Amino acid sequence: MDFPLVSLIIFWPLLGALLLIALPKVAARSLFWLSVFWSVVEFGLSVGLLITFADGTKTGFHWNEKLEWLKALGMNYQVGVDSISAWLIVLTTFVTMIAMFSSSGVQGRPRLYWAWILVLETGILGVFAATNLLNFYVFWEVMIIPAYFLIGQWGVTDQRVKSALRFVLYTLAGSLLMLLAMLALAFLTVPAGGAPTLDLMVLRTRISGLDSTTQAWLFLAFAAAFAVKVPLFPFQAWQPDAYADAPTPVTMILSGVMSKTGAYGFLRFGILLFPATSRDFAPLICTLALISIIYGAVAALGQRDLKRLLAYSSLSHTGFIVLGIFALNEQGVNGAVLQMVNHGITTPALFLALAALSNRTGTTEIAFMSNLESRMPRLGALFLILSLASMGLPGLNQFAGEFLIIGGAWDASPIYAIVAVVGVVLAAWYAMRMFQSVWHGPKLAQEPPNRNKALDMQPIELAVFVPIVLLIVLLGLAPSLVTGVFDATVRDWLNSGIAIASGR
Amino acid sequence: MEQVVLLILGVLAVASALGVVLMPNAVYSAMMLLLNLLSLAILFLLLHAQFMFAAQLVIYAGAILVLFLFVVTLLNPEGEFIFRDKKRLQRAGAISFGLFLAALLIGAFIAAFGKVQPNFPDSSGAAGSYGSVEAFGIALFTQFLLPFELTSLVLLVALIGAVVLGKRK
Amino acid sequence: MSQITFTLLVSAVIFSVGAAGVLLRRNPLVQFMSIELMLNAVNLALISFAGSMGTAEGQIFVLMVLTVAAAEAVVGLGIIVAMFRKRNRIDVDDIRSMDG
Amino acid sequence: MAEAIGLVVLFPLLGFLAIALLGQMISQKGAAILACAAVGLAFLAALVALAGSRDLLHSNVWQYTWIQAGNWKVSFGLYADPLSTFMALIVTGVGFLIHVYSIGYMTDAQGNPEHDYRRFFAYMNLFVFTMLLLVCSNNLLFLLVGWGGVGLSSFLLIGFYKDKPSAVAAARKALVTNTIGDVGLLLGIFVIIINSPQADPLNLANIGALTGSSRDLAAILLIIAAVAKSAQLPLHAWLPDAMEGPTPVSALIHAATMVTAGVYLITRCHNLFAYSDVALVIIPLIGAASALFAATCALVQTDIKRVLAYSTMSQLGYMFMAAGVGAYEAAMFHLLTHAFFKALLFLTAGSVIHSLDGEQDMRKMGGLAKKIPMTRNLFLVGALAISGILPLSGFFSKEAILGTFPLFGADNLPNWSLGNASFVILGWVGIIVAFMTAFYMFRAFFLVFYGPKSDLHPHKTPNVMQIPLYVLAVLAVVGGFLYVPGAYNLLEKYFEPIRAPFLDGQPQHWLSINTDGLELTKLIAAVGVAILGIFVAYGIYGTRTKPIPVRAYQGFQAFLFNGWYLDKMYDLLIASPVRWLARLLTKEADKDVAEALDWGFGGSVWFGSKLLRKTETGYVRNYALGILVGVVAILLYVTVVAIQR
Amino acid sequence: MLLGNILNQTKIDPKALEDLGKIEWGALWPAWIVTGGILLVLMSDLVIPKNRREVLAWLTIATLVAAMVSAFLLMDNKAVAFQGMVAADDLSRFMSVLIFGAGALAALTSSDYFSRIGVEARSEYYALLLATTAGMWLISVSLNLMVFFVSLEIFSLSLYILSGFLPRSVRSHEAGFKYFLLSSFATAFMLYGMALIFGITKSTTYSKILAYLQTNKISGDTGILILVGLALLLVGFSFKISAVPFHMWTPDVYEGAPTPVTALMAVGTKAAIVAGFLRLFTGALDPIREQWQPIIFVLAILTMLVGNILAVTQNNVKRLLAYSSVGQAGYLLAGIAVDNPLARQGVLFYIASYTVMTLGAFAVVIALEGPRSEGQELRYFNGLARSHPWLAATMAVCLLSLGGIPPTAGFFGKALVFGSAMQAGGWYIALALVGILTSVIAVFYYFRIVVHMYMGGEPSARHVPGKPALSLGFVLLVTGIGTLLLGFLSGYAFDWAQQAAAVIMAR
Repeated sequence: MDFPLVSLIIFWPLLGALLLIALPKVAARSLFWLSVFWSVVEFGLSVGLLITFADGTKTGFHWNEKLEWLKALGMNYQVGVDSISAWLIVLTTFVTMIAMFSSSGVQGRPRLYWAWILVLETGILGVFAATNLLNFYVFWEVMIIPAYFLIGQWGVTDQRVKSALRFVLYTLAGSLLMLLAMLALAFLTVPAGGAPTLDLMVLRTRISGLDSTTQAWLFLAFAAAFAVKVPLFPFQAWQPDAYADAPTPVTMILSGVMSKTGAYGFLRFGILLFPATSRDFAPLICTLALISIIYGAVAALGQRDLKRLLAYSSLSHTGFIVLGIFALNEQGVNGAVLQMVNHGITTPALFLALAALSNRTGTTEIAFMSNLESRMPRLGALFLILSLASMGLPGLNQFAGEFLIIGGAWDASPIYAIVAVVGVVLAAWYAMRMFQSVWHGPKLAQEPPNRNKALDMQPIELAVFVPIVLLIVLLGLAPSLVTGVFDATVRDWLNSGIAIASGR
Repeated sequence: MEQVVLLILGVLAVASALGVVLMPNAVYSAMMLLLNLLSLAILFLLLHAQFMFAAQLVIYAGAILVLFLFVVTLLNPEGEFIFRDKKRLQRAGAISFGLFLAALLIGAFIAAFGKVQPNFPDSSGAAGSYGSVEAFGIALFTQFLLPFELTSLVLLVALIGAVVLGKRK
Repeated sequence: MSQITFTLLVSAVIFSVGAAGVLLRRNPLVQFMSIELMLNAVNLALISFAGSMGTAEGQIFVLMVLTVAAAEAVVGLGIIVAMFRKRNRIDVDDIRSMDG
Repeated sequence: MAEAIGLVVLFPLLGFLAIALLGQMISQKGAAILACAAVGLAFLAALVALAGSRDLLHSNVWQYTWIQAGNWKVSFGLYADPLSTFMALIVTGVGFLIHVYSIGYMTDAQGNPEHDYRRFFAYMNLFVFTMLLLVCSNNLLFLLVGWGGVGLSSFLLIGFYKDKPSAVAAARKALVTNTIGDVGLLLGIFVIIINSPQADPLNLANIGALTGSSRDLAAILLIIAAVAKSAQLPLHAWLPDAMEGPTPVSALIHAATMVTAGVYLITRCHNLFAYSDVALVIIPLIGAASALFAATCALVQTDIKRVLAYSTMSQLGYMFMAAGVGAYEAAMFHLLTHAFFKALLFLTAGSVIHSLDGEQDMRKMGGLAKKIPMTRNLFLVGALAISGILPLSGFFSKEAILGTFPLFGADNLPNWSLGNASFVILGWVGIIVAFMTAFYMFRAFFLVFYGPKSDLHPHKTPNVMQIPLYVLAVLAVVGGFLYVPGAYNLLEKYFEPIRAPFLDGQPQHWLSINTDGLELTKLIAAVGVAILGIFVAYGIYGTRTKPIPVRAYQGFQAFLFNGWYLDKMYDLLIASPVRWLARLLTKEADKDVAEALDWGFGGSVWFGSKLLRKTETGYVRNYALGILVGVVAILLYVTVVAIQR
Repeated sequence: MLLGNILNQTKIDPKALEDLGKIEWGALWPAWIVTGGILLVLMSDLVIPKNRREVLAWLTIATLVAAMVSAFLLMDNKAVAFQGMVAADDLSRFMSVLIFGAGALAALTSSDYFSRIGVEARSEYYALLLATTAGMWLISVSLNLMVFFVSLEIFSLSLYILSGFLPRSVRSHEAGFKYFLLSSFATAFMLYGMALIFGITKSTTYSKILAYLQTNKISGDTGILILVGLALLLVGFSFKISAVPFHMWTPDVYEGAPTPVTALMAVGTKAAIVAGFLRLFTGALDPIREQWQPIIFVLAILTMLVGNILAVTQNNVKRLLAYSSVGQAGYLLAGIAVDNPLARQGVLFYIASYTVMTLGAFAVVIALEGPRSEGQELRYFNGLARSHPWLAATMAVCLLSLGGIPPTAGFFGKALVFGSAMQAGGWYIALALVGILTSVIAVFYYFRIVVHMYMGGEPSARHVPGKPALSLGFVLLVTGIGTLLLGFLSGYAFDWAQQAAAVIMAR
């Protein structure tokens, strides 16, 4: 067995959380720096993990670890990383690091807040690393709890408790269906005289023995969980409230990585596990994804609150990711994973920038902001770059992903691509509406109440944002830095998936 | 002859049971219960369960019922007439479901034994010694020792309970 | 109709009457008496079966029921007395401090 | 030498980054000079590259892999062929002049602190950079980067007066419309990349490798892109609005460079369009329709810049007509001369506006000839050039285009699916538009410089603004002699890439590129209608004694003035429903869906709970009844089961 | 000698009688120890001074621990003992840990509880507590209807008294009375059922009932009586496990009873009855499973739905937990209805995890309680995370576990039970579906408490709960950590449950 690097990465934040709780009375400042340090180390570890995949030749899972947990259900503590999850793990640690960095000013019991963020990180990392279905499920649920507390306890509006609860219940309703599907899967695939297993790779070979109706039901149950998490169109009702009510660092994590867990689930347990069925259901899911794209974009167009606007834009963007996944070709899947990374950088950055803005203006309402560029040109420029990246300007990071996704979609069916580009046009519309209405436009006759801190960006903020912007440009110019790592893996998957599907 | 006695006792038992439920005064109910117990005891005798006949008389009639009467006089409840129950739904439910229960049980028994005579040893003849005190005693202290022992625990609990409840001011 | 069938039917009727009695009466004592009726019906059924079987098992069961009934009477009446001693009306429908 | 194309692209980028990052550290003047220097250096580099690339065809330089997924592999890379370097030269050359002009234009009168023109020059450099990317990229996707980039910088520059709501709205409109073009190009790229048998399908040299319907599809999608960028029907609505931007911006982006990108795209992708019957039908039709439409609108505009905007659209229509039927050289030639004289016209108009402190309504001007005679002269040069008066540049390029179309039918016409008469009609449309062009240009000329004196008091324009005007005027005059159809062609080498597919057996259905010389009839017709137009304009506007009243138009004039109400129609049919839907979703949907779920599922559980709680009455007899009900239910079940056995 | 005489008179084969009369005391060590403990506690009350009453608690706990240990060290290992009346097998040991453990933890909380509400904890309380556990454990080992009945009465009688133990509390009295009346009522039905089954199968011992059913099934006219007997038997079981519609007593009794008693009642009764289900239904009534499985199936669905839905609007935490325990009973019944090997193992695992987490939740309620049983209302949980962070954390862990959120014990219980339903397939999938539906509902009301603890307003000024005593703190620690550990080490716990379930010889 290798060095348990993956476990170390998963549980290092948890360790930090326990440490934070257990430490005696220490100044909040030093605790903050401790948590920042902890997340930076975590980021370093994950980058180390990614480096082992950097040459882009490794396919399949590496760094595997396995501990028996509950044999009767085929459940193991089983983690392993392939080049796709390696990127997502790095993304998670990166976003968490930024989120941690930007959560210094948290009010009320900061120690717990930081601890919860670290626990949340553990949960998300576990989701990305689990290679056993029930183990995946465990981490999947572990994510909910810290998110619940973070939204409910430190949320920013009066609705936070309700939003948090709604978030939990929606997610749970979906994921419990998935649990049933997993359990059914464990027992339906037991070979004669064998033991049930939920090991992803073993299960994958066994699953072709099921008849297609059963597979369809199981797939739908899985899809329910993921569709809620992403979220896809009819399941999105929790999302705007949760994003808007969560404290900004948490929103960053929610939008940046937690929504990716749903997409990742579609990727790994949708099309990897059910190669044939996902082919059958691809039109359905693609349709939902397209509706999400358009719905999110149109809804974003009408929002008066920037945070909700970003929430809807996120809905639209995650729709693209799912569309790419269910294009079921290399371009689409590559693009989807690339877009997960890109969106995971851009959207948190937008939320963070929004937080910087609302700290200064005391509001996130568009109506209370106008013509701010002359006052804060740097922040305005940052907003501009992020908005452009988010609308998929060619040359910035999201373009490459959208290019591959829509290209893959075109390959699957030109209709998908044509509808999707309507989303792109709408994205330009709402992104620029957002940008212009805040930064341009006539001076407001009536200033918002709390605008005393109308300063431009400070060095510490620049220290956070400049690397992000550089990253956005870099990934826009050289997306093969990302795709090159998992290209071979995706090809491997899809080919074996086709083999399994055709062997049905 | 025996059949007639049986019939009379059965009718008596049922009637007294009805009496327990229908008598407005709790003392009368208790008396009806006594009647019921006695008729059942005689039925036991007819069924060749001599020991049970005695036990029924001693334990039920002698101990439990006395206790009941004692408490009834202690609390001295007012008379109560069930047909003036304010909860009509409850009353209707009780009667209808009681009848339903009876019908189901009777139906089940008739379905089971109505057509065919049960394949049991003839109880009217010399049934051997099954009801005798000796056989009973041997069974009780050998095969069924454990339940018997456990009743001591029941009684112990009842004893403690009596102490607890009695201590209460 | 055999003897046993008859006694079983009697027991069924008594049992049902007892069950209805618990539901009908508001006096806890009479309710308890109704439960005793039900237990008696059980005893009758047991004896009926036992008589046809020729083993002592049924009778021993009856003895257990009797013993337990006695114990229950002690405890139950104790509870009823403790409950109602200070009350004017002896009515279970007054016992309703918790609901919902 | 051709590698200098890298420097061409790099200098404006560096200029942009320097101005953007240095921010407050350099003065506004410094930023302006930096920007001019960057573009100037780029121009010099472009000259070097031009010299070096004379003989190159399809030379990819500075290439590296950009996106790779599956069997898709897309490269970044620059093209240093004559066409690219030629375009780069136009962009940097005209761009440099406009930059210099802007120093004067932006500093002087517009003393608004809100309009920090460091930002302006940064955006201008960004624009030049992205435009250069567009014209120098060696594959379609990389071209799309520049394509999107010019859209962005145009957006930024249109909305430069950011406290002006109309400017902000115009900027957004421009961006959204351009994005439609972007996605058209994107989809076209997909069609090419998926259907092409080539290893590097997106390389500009290879995009012609498509066959059958996919070729037509790709062509149509690329046409959408070109149409949006070049403000042709039906995606034209942003261009008149874009005049909200500062005038140098209008000159650079909306006259000289960006809007011609559509023509460039069609020309560049001739190896795709050349074989597509569909494109052959669509492009000239769009071009002719746009030319006519824009010309009619320009007839009644009152804002001097809007006149020029519509005229730009109209001229681009000419180019589309030419490019559509395969007269690429003519289209490119007109692109070149148009860059000169339209930039001149815009800058002169800017000069007028500048000297009048921002007044743009021609009805309020008049009699300015005396006060600013030099400006009048320059404007006259431009107007004559655009009207196609011999021997100014416009004459040659317009003749080249009109010469392509037979006016009276011809024998050797290829089979066209719309019928051969259409060629004739197109030619006559060109003639009519030429008449209108002359008319509306001189209408503007007379309105501004002659007639009754207005109350406005123009002040002198600074030299820094004047010098570029002179340079442009000279170019507008002599530019035409670069290529005299039938006589000689100095540009031949640079149009080599376009001619390549025609050199060895041209496609059957194309009109021959008219290299045989000018036809006298057409010459007379075109110049004649132009002169007629000038005289009509003089008759109506040059001799007026009373100022034109400033009031809203009525009837047909209003119809033309508002661009045939197409803009309003789009708003009504597309934008408003989307906005309405957006508002609806905001107000109703998201909240209410969540609430409905809360109240639907959650509420039913909640009320179910309340209801069930009523069963917990607290009455012990009720509880006993519950037990009895349960007993009876189970008994009933078992007896039914037993009976069924 | 005397026996010899009787034998001679009754002409019974002495050899056979010797076999019959074998007395295997070793099979019931824990019961004897607890019985001894009862007496010890009662008598030590006479010598212990009034201000040292906590010694009684420690005696009780020592007894229970000794009983638990004896199950492993002293108890014989026999599939049957006492002429087939009881079993001394792995299931017995499993149950001894649960029931005596629960008893010990309940006893640990008691002294703090009674000092909080200002009532003297007398020796009788502890004696009855011990008797309760003894009765529960005896149920779980019984292999005979009579033993079952008598054991049931042992713990029922004790619980009647314990529920009404608080001398000045009307609610407590009411709880005792209601429990007594309704339990007697339900037990009468059960007895009638037992009588019918005895009448047809001619025995009260499970193995003989099984033998009869295996040969005769429910053929013939008398078959209906077996079914009626089965139905009535099920009534008693359902009442004790609080299945709908026999659940109505549960909230009132749980609310009124002293909280440690409630805790013991909630977990011990269910554990005992689950064992009873396993031994009687899946063990002895195996041949007629097609008849009882549908009934329990419907009961399970009703119980899951009604229990969880009822809990949604509760504002009294104790009452809420009572309804939640009804819902939890539904999950147990679901496993029992499925009744395949995995279901049996799963149910045992579930009851183990249920025991730990429910005790934890009730322990927190105890820690908040005041003299007039205030602190039970939801509003008293406001701001608990601020004032008593560890208390709130324990409660949160237990509630998450009850809600079935991994990696806590409750999740694995649910996963196993639902998994067995999925394994069984067919209509049983409906159980799993209803299970997850109600789980979502359950999470809603569990999280209501969490909301009050973590996101509620300021703590109530009127009632500030003191720090929990050391003993109560220990209980909180054990249950909190136990809930987590049962999750993390669910493999080991499951192996044990598997071992225990293996004694049930059934399909």
